[in-house]
Amino acid sequence: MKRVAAVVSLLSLAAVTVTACSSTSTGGSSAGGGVFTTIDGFKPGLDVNGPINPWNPKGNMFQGYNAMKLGWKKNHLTDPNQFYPGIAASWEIAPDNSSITLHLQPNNKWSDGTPVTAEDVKLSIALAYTQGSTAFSVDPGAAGAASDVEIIDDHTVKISQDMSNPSVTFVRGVMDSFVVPAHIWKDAVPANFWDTLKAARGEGAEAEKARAEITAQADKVLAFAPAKDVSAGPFTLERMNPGEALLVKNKNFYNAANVGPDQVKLLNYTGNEQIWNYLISGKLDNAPFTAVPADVMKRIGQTPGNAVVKGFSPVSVAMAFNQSKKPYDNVHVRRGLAYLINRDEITKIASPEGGTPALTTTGIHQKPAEAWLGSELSELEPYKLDVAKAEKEFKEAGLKKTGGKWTLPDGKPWKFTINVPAPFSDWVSAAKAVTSQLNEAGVSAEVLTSADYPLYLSELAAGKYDVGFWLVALGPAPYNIYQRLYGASNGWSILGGKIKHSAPGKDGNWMGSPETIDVKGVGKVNPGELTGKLNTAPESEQKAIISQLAKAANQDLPVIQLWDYVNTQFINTNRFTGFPENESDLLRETSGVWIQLGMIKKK
Amino acid sequence: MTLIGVPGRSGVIAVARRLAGHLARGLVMILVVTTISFLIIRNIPGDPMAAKYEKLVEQGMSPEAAQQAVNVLYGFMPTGSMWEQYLDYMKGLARFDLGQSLNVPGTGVGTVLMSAAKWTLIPVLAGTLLSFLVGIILGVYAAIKRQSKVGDLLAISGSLLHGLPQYVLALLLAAIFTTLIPILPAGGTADIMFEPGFNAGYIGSLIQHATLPVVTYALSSYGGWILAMKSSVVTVLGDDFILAAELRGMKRSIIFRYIARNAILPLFTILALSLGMLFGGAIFIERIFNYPGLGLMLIDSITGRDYALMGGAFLLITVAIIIANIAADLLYTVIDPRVRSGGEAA
Amino acid sequence: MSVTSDKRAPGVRISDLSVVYRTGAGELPAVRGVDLELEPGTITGVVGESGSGKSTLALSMLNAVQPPGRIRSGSVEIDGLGDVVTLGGDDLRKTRGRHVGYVFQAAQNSLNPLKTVGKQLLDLGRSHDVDDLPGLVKEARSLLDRMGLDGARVLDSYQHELSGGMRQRVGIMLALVLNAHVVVLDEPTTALDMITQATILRIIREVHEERGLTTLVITHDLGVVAEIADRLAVMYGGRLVEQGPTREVLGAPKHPYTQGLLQAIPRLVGDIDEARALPGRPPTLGTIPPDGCVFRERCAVRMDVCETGEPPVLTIGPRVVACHTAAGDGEQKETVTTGPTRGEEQA
Amino acid sequence: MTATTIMPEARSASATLRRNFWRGVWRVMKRKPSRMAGVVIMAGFAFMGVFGPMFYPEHLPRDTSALYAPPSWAHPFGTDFEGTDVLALVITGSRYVLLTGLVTAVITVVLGAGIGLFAGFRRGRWDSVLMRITDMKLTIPGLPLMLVLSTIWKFTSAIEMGLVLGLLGWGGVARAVRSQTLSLRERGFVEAARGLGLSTPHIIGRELLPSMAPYIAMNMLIAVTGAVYAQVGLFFLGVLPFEANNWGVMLNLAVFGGGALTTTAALPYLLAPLLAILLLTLGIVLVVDAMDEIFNPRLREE
Repeated sequence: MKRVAAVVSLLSLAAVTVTACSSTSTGGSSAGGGVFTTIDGFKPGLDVNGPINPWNPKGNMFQGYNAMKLGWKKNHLTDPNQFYPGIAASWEIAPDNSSITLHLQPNNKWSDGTPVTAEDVKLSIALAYTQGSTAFSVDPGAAGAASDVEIIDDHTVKISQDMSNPSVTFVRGVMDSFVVPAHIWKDAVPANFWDTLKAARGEGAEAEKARAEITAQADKVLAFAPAKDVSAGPFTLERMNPGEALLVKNKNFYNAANVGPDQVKLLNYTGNEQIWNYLISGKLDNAPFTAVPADVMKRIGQTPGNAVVKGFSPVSVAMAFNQSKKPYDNVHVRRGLAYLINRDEITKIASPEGGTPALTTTGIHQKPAEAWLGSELSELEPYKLDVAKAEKEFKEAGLKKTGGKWTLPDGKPWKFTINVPAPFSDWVSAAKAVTSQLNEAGVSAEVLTSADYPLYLSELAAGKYDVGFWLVALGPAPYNIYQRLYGASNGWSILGGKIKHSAPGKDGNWMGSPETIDVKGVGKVNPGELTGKLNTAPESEQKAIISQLAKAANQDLPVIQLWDYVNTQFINTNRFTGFPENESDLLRETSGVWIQLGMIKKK
Repeated sequence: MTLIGVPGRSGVIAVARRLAGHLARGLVMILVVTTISFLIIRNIPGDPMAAKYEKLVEQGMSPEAAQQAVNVLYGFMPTGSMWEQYLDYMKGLARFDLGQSLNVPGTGVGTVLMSAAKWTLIPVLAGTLLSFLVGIILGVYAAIKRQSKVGDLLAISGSLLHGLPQYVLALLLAAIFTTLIPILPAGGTADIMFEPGFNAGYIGSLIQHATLPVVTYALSSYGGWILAMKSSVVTVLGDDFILAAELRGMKRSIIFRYIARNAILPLFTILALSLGMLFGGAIFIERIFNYPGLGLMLIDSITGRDYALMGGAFLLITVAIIIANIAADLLYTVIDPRVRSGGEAA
Repeated sequence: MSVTSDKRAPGVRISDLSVVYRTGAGELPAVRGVDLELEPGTITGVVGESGSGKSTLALSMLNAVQPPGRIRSGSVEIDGLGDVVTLGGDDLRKTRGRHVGYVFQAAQNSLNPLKTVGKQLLDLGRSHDVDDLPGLVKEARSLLDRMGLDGARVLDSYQHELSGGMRQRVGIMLALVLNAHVVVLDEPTTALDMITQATILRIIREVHEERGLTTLVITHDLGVVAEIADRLAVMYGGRLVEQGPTREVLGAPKHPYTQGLLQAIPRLVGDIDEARALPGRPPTLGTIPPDGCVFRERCAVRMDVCETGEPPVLTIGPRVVACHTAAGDGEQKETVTTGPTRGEEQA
Repeated sequence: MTATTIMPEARSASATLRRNFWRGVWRVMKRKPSRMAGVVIMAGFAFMGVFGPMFYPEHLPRDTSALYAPPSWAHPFGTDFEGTDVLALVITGSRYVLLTGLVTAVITVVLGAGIGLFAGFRRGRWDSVLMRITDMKLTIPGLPLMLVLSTIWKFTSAIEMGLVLGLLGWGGVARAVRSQTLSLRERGFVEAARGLGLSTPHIIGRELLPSMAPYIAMNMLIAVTGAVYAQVGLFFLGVLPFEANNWGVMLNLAVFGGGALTTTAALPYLLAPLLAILLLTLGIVLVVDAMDEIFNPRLREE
């Protein structure tokens, strides 16, 4: 009996503590500026073991909250070089992109009271070199790398581009750099770093050795774990557990007066379904892009305060062909398939809330495509569902229809096998819907999944699949957009400023497009070379190149674009206001950036 | 006269010899299992860097930033021939160095394992002990009432729960308590708003978060205990000494104790073994309830191709099972006088 | 020994005892209409093959027939106790051990393997409300010593540390330590080697005399009975087919079954071929014929009447035999005519 | 009881024994209606696995205007993400699931019983080597190993899947059969049979195996469920190749694609395969319960 009583009292204790828990947490949020609850989309699976280190993929530095960059990229449709201020308050870009001069926030201090100076920026750049960023790279072939870092004064830094191999993305590469406190991190790189870097710029064995010396620092920098978070961001990390991280306001932040919330709570997630649950319970003040099924969307909308903000996300998903495999080497087969696939239906089934059906295949997301191509866009073949056209294309390719089934020209059965990674349920359902549509049209089709994404990508790259899902249109930098179609995966790579083409099946060329395409109304083009040019071409020329590439992609169909992603974000206006509107250029930055810019206010 | 069974000197020597034998066999086993798992793990195909990159850009990170985030990991990828890697790995093991994690670069595998292990151990231990207690009590009842409807029902429900896979239970519980009647949290370990430590709020939050995993684990293992205990009791009931005790006019309470102690003996072994298995056993529960234990970590390590971490996890599971086997045997030695004196277990 | 005669050995009268087992095919009799008297201070031996019901009979002495069996009718009267069959609950429990001691077959594990003999002795003492536990231990030790064991050491041992012979002596000790005067020994020497067998039998005989017991020995071994029993009862198919003073029965068996048994024993002197096994197999619970003589299937002198008529139970002086062939030999105690099935005779 | 059935001289009575056996089976079944239900359920699943897919076209029809439709007469368990009838998916998917289970069970039992018998029969060095291997297999964690293996191998067919599960799963049966063999040996059967001049294959095939057959049969049933769970679980975790009508794939897509644990729309899609597993388990549990009583005289005494 005594034991039973003990158990009962234990249980009641648990009940009391549970109620206590809910009361304290609501009590906490009503005081001061409140707790802003969100998740970090870049960090699924918070890890208590992660160091307080922005370069570490599991580091407990969260962009916009306690991890600061020089500037925050605007989500512009076509211009990659627009930013909101971060550590840098303002900047001047040389007209030829040869240099950028940064002016740091004048009154910015680290959370421990030390001022943020040009020295911090310089050391952070040294650290970036060890990790190999786009602007700060010791790789001799890298385009758009910095050649010099110069401290003009305590709050001014000038960074120049190596103009022997320039890139339009140089400025973006610079601004996209993390800044950490030099007084904490100074031991992470050797004192003679800049001398070594100078040596690394040269040629020959000496330079080789210097480069090796710098990259050898990578592991050490990555594992560097300050004991305590010293941040120049609006928040500092207070504590974490395997489920959540708690950040508190940094009084020394330059814009601290305008920072709304007192605390930020980052929830952990390992799968989307968790985010859905958080959203339905109304816990989250903001959730970055999350794929959501239709019914879940409805439920989320029913929770008081929940709202959806949609914006442009420069990602599209496409079905990519391996043209080394028959019959996909034949453009008519690819076109025929494009005519048979009902993209509206696919999108409705697989990504009703996170995507819009691609109007056609250009290799560019619909939104920037309008900006880049203008009226030309409407002239492209839209590949609307059209069984008659499909049959015509198939016949042109020599396929035969017997007993309601399409067969290969030699009469052998044709099995359309589409590969997707098993963990991506939206891709899996899309692939399944594609095969259902094709089966109905007499193309015998099936879905094959790979156990996980790494396996999928390595097998895709090894040319093991006929057809697979592939992300395209990664903007806004135009080179990034087209290197997904006519880049390394299709045989073209840039080495030391020169374009090189590898034959299908070699050096990761699994798409195997022909090297030149005779584009109607343009003539013979080498799409890979055109893509490479996008890296260096001035803005004025870019438009023309993109137009040619869009036509080539639309005619030759190395991929069939299925849907364009929509950056669907969730906000809850019960506790805070000031969220970005639809199509805001801040939607691809974390809510930490919105907060530090002073937008988010307690209601 | 001493009536208390203290192992004699010869008993201690026998135990020591047993232990030495176990340890030697255990070491060989560890060596073999490690080698096999090394070979399998290092042959997993896949490109974790590409996967990471694609995921980040899909998530909305710019291609440049994603590329940078991926580049940093190359330093942690194993290099050299398989044989060199193997030697390195074994050398590391000999120094109790499991290598560095790729998922959490720069962090020792041991640290990652330990921090995940605690979230598996606590709930699974609680679940196992809970189900063990309830299971053996109801098991005795089911054995005594085995000719009645109640006993039948207990046995059938036990078999059903024992037979059902954990994920079915977990999904059902999750559907009920997080979807239909959302009264319990769907993931995590504790609300971060509570200062970790020995305060009511934090512990309450811990209990709240652990409820579903613990209950699922307890339900799914309870069936096994009730069945095992029932059959053990039925076996003991048929033993001659029980009839003998009855014919000597022993009190019911004493006979009951005879039955209970003899019947529970084999279950202790199973308990020890199942505690050893717990390190590898909660994958589904942790995946469904997003509980950050070893199972979830293992899945992450596989999808992230974190070879060192995978190897460490396999090693941990193996070592735990071996230790549990040894513990079970030693436990037997302590509680079963037949083994204690060097004889064979019945 | 000081305890020898604080009570006179009681007599035991088993009358009309029937025990049935419930099976899928209905209730089957394991013991049918058994009458047997154990005179005070004697050793009675019950002999039979396996399945003859002798163990069931032994358990009936303590009203301990295990389910699915039950005593359907009859009584077991013990002097000073009354009818054991009517006892229940705590009265029955206290009778067991305190008044009637039961010794298990030597090969069986009648001790809790997890406890020392001494601890089980204490459990026994507590079960029977013995106040003087040290006295009980002393008594047990002296009993064991008496049986040629190191009492102190044995009490400190677990079952698995004891040999078969030692276990058997421990069993005897536990049956006697509470001063029971009726003792039932179920196959006391089975599975023991010859020398130990002889020792155990000697001990049984001696202790029986010293303590003034009334003893029932159940065995399949005629040799055992010949050696120690004053009276002998032969069971077959759940019935007592013959009983009487050991010497007389063995010297001049009247029942064909007893005769067969004796012929089957190879003798040390004489031709081995003279030993003739009984043909056929003993009946099991399910194959005991419901009507007529249970032994007729294997009987060399079977008559037509054996098929249908229950053999008459004849008392011839100190002997009793149930056989149609013996019908002319003596006074018929009870005649049961054709047709009575399973225990209707009790009605 | 088992002892008498394998004694050589008893074989003359084997026909009667067999008849008695079936009568016993019938009695055991009759005593609890639940056991009949178990047999009916099992038969139902077997029927579904063998004939189920024949009732449906190769490509199940879909209705894209009714995605995740709620249960109705036309769709008792609603529809899936592309408007296909969930019940049709469960029925057509049963073949793969059950076939895998069967293949696994056969391999588990053949390998397990073979190795167990051999080890127990030969004893000595063979025994210790085989048991070491068995121990090792039992030490390597099964599910994590399967997770890793699924990235190396592609289990495209049910038979392949069953093969791997079987090869991974024989350890427990081997151990159990070995200890049974040893205990039969201890009881002197082997020596007795040897004494009668019977050959080793005869002793194993005619004496040991039959006495263990019921035990092995029960293990086989349990192996079927084990295999069904393992593969459905792996499909659920999403590491196996896609089959739209696989129960595990349905669970996976319901939870991770349809949000069945979040909202109710995809709940029928989740519950249908769960229910199928639940029913299958119940059927097997009830049948095993009956078998237990048929073959285990101790439980039968009543």
